Amino acid sequence: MNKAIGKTLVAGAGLSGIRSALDLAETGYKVLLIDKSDHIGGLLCQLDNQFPTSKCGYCRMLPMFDRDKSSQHCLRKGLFHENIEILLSTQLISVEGEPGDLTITLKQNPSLIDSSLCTGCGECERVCPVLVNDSFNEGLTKRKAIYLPSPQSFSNAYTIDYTACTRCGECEKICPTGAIKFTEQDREKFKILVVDDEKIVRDSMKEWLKEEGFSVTTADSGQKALELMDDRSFNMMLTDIKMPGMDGVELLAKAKEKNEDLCVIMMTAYAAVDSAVDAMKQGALDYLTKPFDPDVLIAMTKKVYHEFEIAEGRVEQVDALILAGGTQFFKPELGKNPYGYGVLPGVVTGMEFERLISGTGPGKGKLIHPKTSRPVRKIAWFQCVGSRDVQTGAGFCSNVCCMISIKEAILAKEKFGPDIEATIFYMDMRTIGKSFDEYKLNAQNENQVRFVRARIHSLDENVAKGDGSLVARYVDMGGNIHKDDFDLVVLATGQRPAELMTEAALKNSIETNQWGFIETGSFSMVKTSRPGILSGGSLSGLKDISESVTCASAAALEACKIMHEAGKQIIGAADAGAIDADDMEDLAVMARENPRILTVLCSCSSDFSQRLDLESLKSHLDRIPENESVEIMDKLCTDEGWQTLIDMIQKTNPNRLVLGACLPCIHKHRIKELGKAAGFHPSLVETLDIISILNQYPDLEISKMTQRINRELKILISKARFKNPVPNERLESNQNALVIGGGIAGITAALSIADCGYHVDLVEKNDTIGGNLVWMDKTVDGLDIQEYLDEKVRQLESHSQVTIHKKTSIESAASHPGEIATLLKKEGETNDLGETILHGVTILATGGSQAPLEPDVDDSLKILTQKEFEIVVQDRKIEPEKLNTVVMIQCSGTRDEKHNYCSRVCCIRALKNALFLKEKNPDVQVYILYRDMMSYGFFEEYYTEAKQAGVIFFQYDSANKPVTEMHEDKVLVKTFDLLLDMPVEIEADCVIHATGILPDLPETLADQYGAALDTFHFFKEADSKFRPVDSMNYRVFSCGLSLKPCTIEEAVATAEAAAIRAIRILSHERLVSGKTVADTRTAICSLCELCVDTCPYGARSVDRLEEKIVIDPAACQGCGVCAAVCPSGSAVLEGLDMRLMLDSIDMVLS
Amino acid sequence: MMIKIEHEDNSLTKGLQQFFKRLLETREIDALFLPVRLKDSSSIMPSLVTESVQVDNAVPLSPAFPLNSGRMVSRLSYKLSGRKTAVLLRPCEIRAFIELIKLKQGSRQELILIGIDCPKALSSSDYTAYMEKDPLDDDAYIQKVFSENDKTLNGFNFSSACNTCENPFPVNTDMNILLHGVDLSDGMIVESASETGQNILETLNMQQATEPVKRDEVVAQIKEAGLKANEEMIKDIEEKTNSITKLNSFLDRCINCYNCRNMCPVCYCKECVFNTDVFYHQPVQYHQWAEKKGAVKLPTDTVFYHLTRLAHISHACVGCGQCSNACPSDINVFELFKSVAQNTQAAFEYSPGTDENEPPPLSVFHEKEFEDIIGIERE
Amino acid sequence: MGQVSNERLLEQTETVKEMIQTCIQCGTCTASCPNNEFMDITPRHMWRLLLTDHADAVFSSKSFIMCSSCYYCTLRCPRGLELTHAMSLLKQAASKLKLKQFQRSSLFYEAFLDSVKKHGRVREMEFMTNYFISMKNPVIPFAYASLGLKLMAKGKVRPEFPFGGKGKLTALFKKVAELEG
Amino acid sequence: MEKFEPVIIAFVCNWCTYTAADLAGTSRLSYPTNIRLIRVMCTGMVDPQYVIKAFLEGADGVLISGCHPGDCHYINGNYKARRRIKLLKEILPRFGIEKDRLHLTWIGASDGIEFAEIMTQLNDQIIEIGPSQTRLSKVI
Repeated sequence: MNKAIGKTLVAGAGLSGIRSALDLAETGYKVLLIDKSDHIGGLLCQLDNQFPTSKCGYCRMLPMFDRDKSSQHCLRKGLFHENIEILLSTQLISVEGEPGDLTITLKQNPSLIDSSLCTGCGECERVCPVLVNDSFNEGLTKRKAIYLPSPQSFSNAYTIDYTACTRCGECEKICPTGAIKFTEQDREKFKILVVDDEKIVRDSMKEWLKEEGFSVTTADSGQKALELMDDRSFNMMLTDIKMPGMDGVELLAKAKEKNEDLCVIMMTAYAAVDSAVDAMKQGALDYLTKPFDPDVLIAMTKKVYHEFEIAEGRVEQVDALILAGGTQFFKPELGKNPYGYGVLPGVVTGMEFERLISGTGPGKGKLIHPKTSRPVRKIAWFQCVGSRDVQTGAGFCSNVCCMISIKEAILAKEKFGPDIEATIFYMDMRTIGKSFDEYKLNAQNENQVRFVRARIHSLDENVAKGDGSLVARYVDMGGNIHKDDFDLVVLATGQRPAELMTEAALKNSIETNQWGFIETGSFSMVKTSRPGILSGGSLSGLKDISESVTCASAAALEACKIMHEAGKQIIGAADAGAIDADDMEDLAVMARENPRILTVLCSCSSDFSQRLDLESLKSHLDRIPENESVEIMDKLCTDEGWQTLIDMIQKTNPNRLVLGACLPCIHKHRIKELGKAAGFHPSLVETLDIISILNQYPDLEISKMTQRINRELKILISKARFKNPVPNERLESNQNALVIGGGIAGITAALSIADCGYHVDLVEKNDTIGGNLVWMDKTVDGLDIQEYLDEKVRQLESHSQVTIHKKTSIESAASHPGEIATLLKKEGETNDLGETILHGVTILATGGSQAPLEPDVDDSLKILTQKEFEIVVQDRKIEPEKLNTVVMIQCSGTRDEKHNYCSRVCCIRALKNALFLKEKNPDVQVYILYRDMMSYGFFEEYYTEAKQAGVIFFQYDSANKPVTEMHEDKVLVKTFDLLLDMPVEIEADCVIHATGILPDLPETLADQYGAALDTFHFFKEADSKFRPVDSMNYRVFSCGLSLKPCTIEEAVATAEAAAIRAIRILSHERLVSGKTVADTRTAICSLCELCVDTCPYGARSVDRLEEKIVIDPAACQGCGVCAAVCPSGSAVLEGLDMRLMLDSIDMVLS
Repeated sequence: MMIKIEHEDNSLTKGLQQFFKRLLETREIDALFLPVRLKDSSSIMPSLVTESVQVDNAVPLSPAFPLNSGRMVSRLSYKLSGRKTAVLLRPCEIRAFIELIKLKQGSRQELILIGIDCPKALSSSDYTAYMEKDPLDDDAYIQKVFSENDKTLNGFNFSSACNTCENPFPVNTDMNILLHGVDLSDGMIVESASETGQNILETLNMQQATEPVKRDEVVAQIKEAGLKANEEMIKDIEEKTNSITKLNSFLDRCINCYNCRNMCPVCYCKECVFNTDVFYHQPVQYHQWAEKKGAVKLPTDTVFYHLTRLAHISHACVGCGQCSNACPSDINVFELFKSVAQNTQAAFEYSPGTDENEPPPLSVFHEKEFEDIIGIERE
Repeated sequence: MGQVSNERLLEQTETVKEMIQTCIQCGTCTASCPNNEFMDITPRHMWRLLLTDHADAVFSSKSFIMCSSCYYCTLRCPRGLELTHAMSLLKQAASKLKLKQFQRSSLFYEAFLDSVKKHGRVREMEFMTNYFISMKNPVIPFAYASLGLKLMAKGKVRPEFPFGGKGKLTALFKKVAELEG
Repeated sequence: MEKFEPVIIAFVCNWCTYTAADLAGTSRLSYPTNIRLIRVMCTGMVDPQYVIKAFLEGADGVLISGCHPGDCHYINGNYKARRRIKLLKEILPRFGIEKDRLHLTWIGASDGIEFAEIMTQLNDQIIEIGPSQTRLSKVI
């Protein structure tokens, strides 16, 4: 039976949307990826570098095997994948149905530009009279209403800003390919009713709106308006509120009764704004305050019109929906705006600063003051702008701003020289990731970034100086007031829910938290309140890249589960591009044939011939012996043109094709079709986008341009000449998984994989499973951990696809391309050889534990670790009711020389325990001694709660750590109050140390599977940002505490992420390599193993029995370093081998 | 520890032979690998010896250096044989072998490396001529070469490599036979250089020796002389090849026979890339080159080949001079190589053959290094 | 302090402590405060003292008395704490406890309000005279002499008694007294 | 005399510098047309032989350009490239091919302007150095 292919809709094509989409597409499901904006890539397109490396690595998200199915270039240029359909300028309207059967309505902006015709020549942009703020540069520069969506976009096609466009038609007139088509008459169809008792208002509004091409009718009273509405229908009504007789609000109600879809905009004097707001609650769309600027009216009208235009929805049937709409940033100009954003010169948001320093930004790679254009030397970053500030309605922390600011400061220093003075003003430095603390220390010590613990109250211009510099007044920890001058102040603006997404969520009854962020279920970072709808990335709260990517993958896993449970199929990688036996034979024949190249040049309706001497080009290329034929054709982009080409191919019977044309007709999918039509592999078609080169050099003389194109074509001909027609390699791949570790991460990973239909062996060294969860009672949110664990264990133990090996350890493991063999060893069984498991992927979920207290002297329950405390309280060995004073010491043995990382969970745990104690015994005095309170994200609420409950916090300095002394039955804690500048002594009944988390991943174990450990002995990610659960060995993953310190919820998310990363391999019987892939010529190989050592992916290994180098073609990414390191040429990069390279060099130099 | 090898029948050579026989008889080793005068021949070739009696033909110290045995030892050791072999190598042969170990072409596991103060060598062509014209006997040669530091022998030239060698002393071995600074009338000294070496020397039960007092001084003198000669040689060769035009003329007799690379001990490739299909050009290619330049010499890619070889292994050049020895056109490839090797080795602070744990410079990298070469600022 | 125990002070400041419990010691109040330079301890320091039950230290400082109720701190506090109100509660506590070191300010306020109560607006000369009398210190008026003359020269303080307003505020004062219990 | 137009080959990596070159293209930033780009997957795959070949076949200048340290798609290919270029810079000048004819740069995906600038500067620089000997004398 032919079952349907699973399909998921991913709403939001930023970082996390791309991750979810790719994970599913790689697994073999269909994905519809939509985004409301005009380009994909989201926020990251605007950032050149990201923390915690100050580097990029976005491209590392791309598929690793079957690479030819997707684009292989910088993601800022765009993305395509055979299994992903991308719809831009598209929004989600509604969702109906159940998981596995969702009906989703979308609305898409009408496209006035036919992207298949647009050559990106830029003429339209030149003539466009409208200049608006360029949102890509955060408004720091201007752009036209017709523009290129993002500077690096792969497609050169222009797009139109519908709200800014005046429909003057200049672009339509000038477009040389006729790609722009306005449907101007449509505005006439848009009927507007203006209701006002003042004639002058009515008339002038009518005039303004008519000028824009709308149909306008006026009425002088509500009664009249209603009468008119009986006659005909209107799309929009503008009504005054204060009118004699029926007032605007009443009219609104009555009009809505007649026409529910009518858009109503209220007009009112400033004093009566309240009633306008009330009217909005009754269904008015918006309001205008009188007197208003015609431009405001027009803009608002256009917005409504635009909605009207795109109201026609597209309906999609999918199995699951992933919401990945990301986040928005707080707008500092709203509210009290104490920092004078938009008022004072040189106050910018973090995003604006990113644009200021970007190579594609307004400074063109140089840092200049956005207002005065003077060079910038002193820069300050203000943290918590719109976060941790109830004055802006933000009782939460935004998670990543501290790190973003550190990165920006480092980048400013690195890019623009050490003369830049960077100061970061902060409250708590929330370096909550594994390597974040180290990053901060490096910024401080190596980059000389100044960190000042102070909150700036407001900002003033230094009027005395008169150079636009800003002065910030702050108080240091010692109470001294300082006034510092800055050229530029960067506001680290906090998170706000993504508007459209929240709207969509509310409309579709998806629960949000008190601030409007999507609420996810208990112990899940991705499940929303509505089954079948998942939240990826930052939608449920701002996340750093690694966490966004993790959640995106976790969301993909849930979608995968839904599709599997709904019985949906995947497109097997091996079947999709399947080449049957006959084809294989043809290809084999072709491989032995001499190349016969057909070179086709498009004259593009004589456009090219004006700039190029096509005939001389033809005669040059004709001299290349393998060039069977060089043809000049016209308008390849049209269907007729394309047919001529196919005819020509059939006539000349070439086995290679080189195509010189413009971008639209060399789009990948057409080439694919062509390959099929002509009977050869698409990779044997080489294409040159001539128009881009012509566009780049508008003034180059014909002879030079011809030369240039000649050279470019010759390189391609050279490539075609040496292309290997043999199809991509297929590697048989084992479809079982091995999960090592039976903690919550291991359990989740195993269950997730098993739920998607693959067999899992789970190995646990102890005789119980559950790991750390066994000793935990409740989360800070009050969730019952035992109940959760019991349910998971029950599911695991009863799962038909899971085999559990308790009291078992890993004896040894050996990897072969496509399969890993692991020898198990059961505790107590000494003589027998253990069981060998063959598997395709390994998930290292070996966990971690709370660091012991050093030295652990006390057994009187006076000095405890957090874990010990929680256990003794559960056992009632300590009764909270009997305690008078409890002291908690944070960062006890972490964030120091020995364990230089933040363990992330201890502050939350301390807050949980403090609140627990206060709940059980309101009289107990709890003191928390901390360095930086890491109550990140929405956990900030618990910090506030603890304070409200009367918990007293003492901040201490890492140089001056608290000490404890046993005094009979009390513990004396000595610390120093930094603010009061005095020593403090507390007599406590009990002292609880937050000792941090130690990973439990033996180096030998990691090593056996080709994974590595980082400097902190956690699992080393292939890329800490973009591949956060992968190792460099593409078959090995990690999750939970062996990966990084994390909460239960986060551990579950990493496990789900690891699961989908594994499933995308397990779902294929055979993995397909890329066309550009390493190979070895064994006959001339000396087995020096230089290639083995140099391969970053471990794709090469030595087969000791066969005495040869073997390559895992799926692991190989085609970088070619192996070929460069091999002196004999036995290591080769198929597709870009030395013959081809040397020939290309010859070609460009001839 | 140090032991003494005494004269046997008033002969140093026989004394050495005796030492090797004892070594073979200890059962610590199964075979010896050392230069042996072939039966009924004047040729001295490295040979694998298992019979004690065969040691009588061994010439451990001779002016003949037909090939760098580092290569041969790699053949003996790239896989396990189940036999233990003691190999006697010249310092440059040891260096070559150490480089080959790094490239997984050999292993020390079953070897006892015995080094020797280098007895120098004549170039292969001079050696043939020398042998025809009243050569010195083996002992006399030793006496002469270790007492004088001449550049010639009976009017024949020691090879350029030997005359410009700044390091004719063994390192990285299990034991070394020392002659420089040793009173040869009293015999020679064997010093242990590793634990294995020491154990073996102990089982030999031979007379202990003391450190030769003058050795350091002599070693320093020889090194200095070598350095000076090397400097002059490099100045000279640089002058001869400091432009592409000059390099063209320097190599104009090259017939692309690839003997230099075949005999190079560190050119470890089974097959040189220049012998593969990459350089088996299409006929039309030759025409195209000819059309471009007016004429093209065949075989082509001569300078390309030499420059590539410099790029591939100059960092590993041990300065044995076998490339020049092997050249049928008498091109002094060695001098060309050494002059470049000096630069490349200095650039990576790499000294080939001295430490088998030092990775080849192009197989490793550091995140922060050579930052001065990044960018287009003029140097 | 001497006259009032820390415990008693703590009782009096219980409400203030509760008000500022969620303070995160960011220092915005201090940096905002235009009178900070006249304070012996910073506002942040003072809140910290209160939180850590050092009420005695709070009342041995005069910082809160220096508060001129400009409301900057309240406006800018990220925790949304009503700091200005907290300041005035401290002033009230000081007055209620009749702490000697705040006597001058308490009497100053009382004299001011008395004048307002009586006339519906302040009569500077009467108010100052009453204040001096209540201080029972003959030296004090001299300290104000030069300031007084300056103000008089600028017409800010008039020797004559302005008319009007008498008794109109009585109801208001009555209500306040009622509210305050 | 005809103005010297140098022949320059630039090996650019597919991920960063090629993106920058593309960006320069779409941003209409022209750079000298005599610079010939050869796209490679990674600078780490640039065999020293390619550079030698380019010079011997008459290139006046060779540029290798890839991702900034840490940005390499293949993690560390650019570091490996740096060692190879260092090696060539030790060998080639010895034979009269000036050090300044061979360059290695890091040009990130967003550095379209920098790309065009570097190309222009490089061209000027090579013009200043003059034609390569290999163009004047036929290499055997």
